[in-house]
Amino acid sequence: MSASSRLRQGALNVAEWLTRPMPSHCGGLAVFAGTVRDIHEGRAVTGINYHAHTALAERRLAEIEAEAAQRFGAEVSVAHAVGELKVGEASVVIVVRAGHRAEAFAACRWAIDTLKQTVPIWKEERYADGAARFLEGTPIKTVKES
Amino acid sequence: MSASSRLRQGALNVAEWLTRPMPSHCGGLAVFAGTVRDIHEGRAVTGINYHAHTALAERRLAEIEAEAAQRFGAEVSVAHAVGELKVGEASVVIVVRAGHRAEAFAACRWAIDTLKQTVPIWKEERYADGAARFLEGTPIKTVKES
Amino acid sequence: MSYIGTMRITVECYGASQRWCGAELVSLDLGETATVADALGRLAERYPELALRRDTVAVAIGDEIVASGRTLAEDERIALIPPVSGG
Amino acid sequence: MSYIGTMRITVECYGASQRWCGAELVSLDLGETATVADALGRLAERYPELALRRDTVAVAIGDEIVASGRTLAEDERIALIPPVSGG
Repeated sequence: MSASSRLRQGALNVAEWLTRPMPSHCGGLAVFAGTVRDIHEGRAVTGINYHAHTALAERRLAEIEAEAAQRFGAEVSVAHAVGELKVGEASVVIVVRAGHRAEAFAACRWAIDTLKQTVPIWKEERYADGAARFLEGTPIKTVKES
Repeated sequence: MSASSRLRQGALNVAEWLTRPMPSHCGGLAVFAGTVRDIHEGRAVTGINYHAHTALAERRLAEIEAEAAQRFGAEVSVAHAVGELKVGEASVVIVVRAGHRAEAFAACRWAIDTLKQTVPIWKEERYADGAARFLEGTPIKTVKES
Repeated sequence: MSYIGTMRITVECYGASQRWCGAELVSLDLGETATVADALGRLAERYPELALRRDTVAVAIGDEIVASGRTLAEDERIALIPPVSGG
Repeated sequence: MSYIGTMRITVECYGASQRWCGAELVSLDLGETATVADALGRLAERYPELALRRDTVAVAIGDEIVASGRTLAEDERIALIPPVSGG
């Protein structure tokens, strides 16, 4: 998987997405990261194995960036982890650079909400008792529908 | 100004607020940073000098963290720069760690909106033509009123 | 290999569809004018758990979601895209 | 130093109030039962730009915003808090 890929093997390092300087016309940076929680539906979680359909997921992540840029006039970067993650590790990072905070927040929220409905990625949760299961998800939509 | 202070001399480094690991019960990290823009009301801006009433500003920033924690069930860190900042540099950073993304976004948005109304800090903008002026602001409120 | 008048395709099973079909890859022999819908129909006959969820599953070829009327070709690979849960 | 029956306080001018008052620090001689409102009134007489914005200015002592009825004491320092513009 190439370094410029939006899908990364293993946990994401949020700070890595913040090294690029802010464009001088931007005043608002909004970031969202999703991390693995230790409990889900009352069960003790030890980690999540993220599976992706690589080709379609890469395409959809790029479409989310482009659509968010157009809808909100913002610069948007989206990355998602695949493979085994432990509790506390980051599975997804959204970074938005916009003129002002309203667009920054709106684009960031739209991007994560859209990602969850449009990108072919699946969580396989691992539990403290040794069990594992794929979580129920939502039927995939296109980015334009979202 | 101590290292644990929420007011810092000079530009903030956003990544510095992201080194602490996510608590294992949290699944959502939301971050907002405000940076100096190159244009304001049509005038070319070269930088902003941030002035603060230190004692009251420190108190108010701590109150915002506590109130956000209570309202949204989130861990909230707030920092603000004082002194001279250049275009592109970060003047404010809000970091929220919460169970899920809805609370993370809500607490982050509430914290920056509240900060702008309750913390005694003033922007003195410096322009390309050598002029400088204090921006018009909003009469200070308490955190509870916000 | 396939008989005259038939073709063989490969189905890649993603996410929970690996559980429903019991494998990551499934081979299907279909008639030579078979569509995506025909392939899903054949899988639904074979795998009851997939049959229950058939309306929630999309099919991708390459980096595109394809319509159920899309005609398949010999040796093509299709991917089952069950409800997604990323983030 | 102050005359009998009067006290001297110091006013710290923050933000744009530095411009209105032409200084970061201003000394005021007030009667010995003077309040925050009396101090603001005296400043408003002296500085017309402050007078125009008097209703938008708060006063802090230490790390607290104080009410306009708060009585002042000899040598106390008060801070003018004009409309804020942080972030």
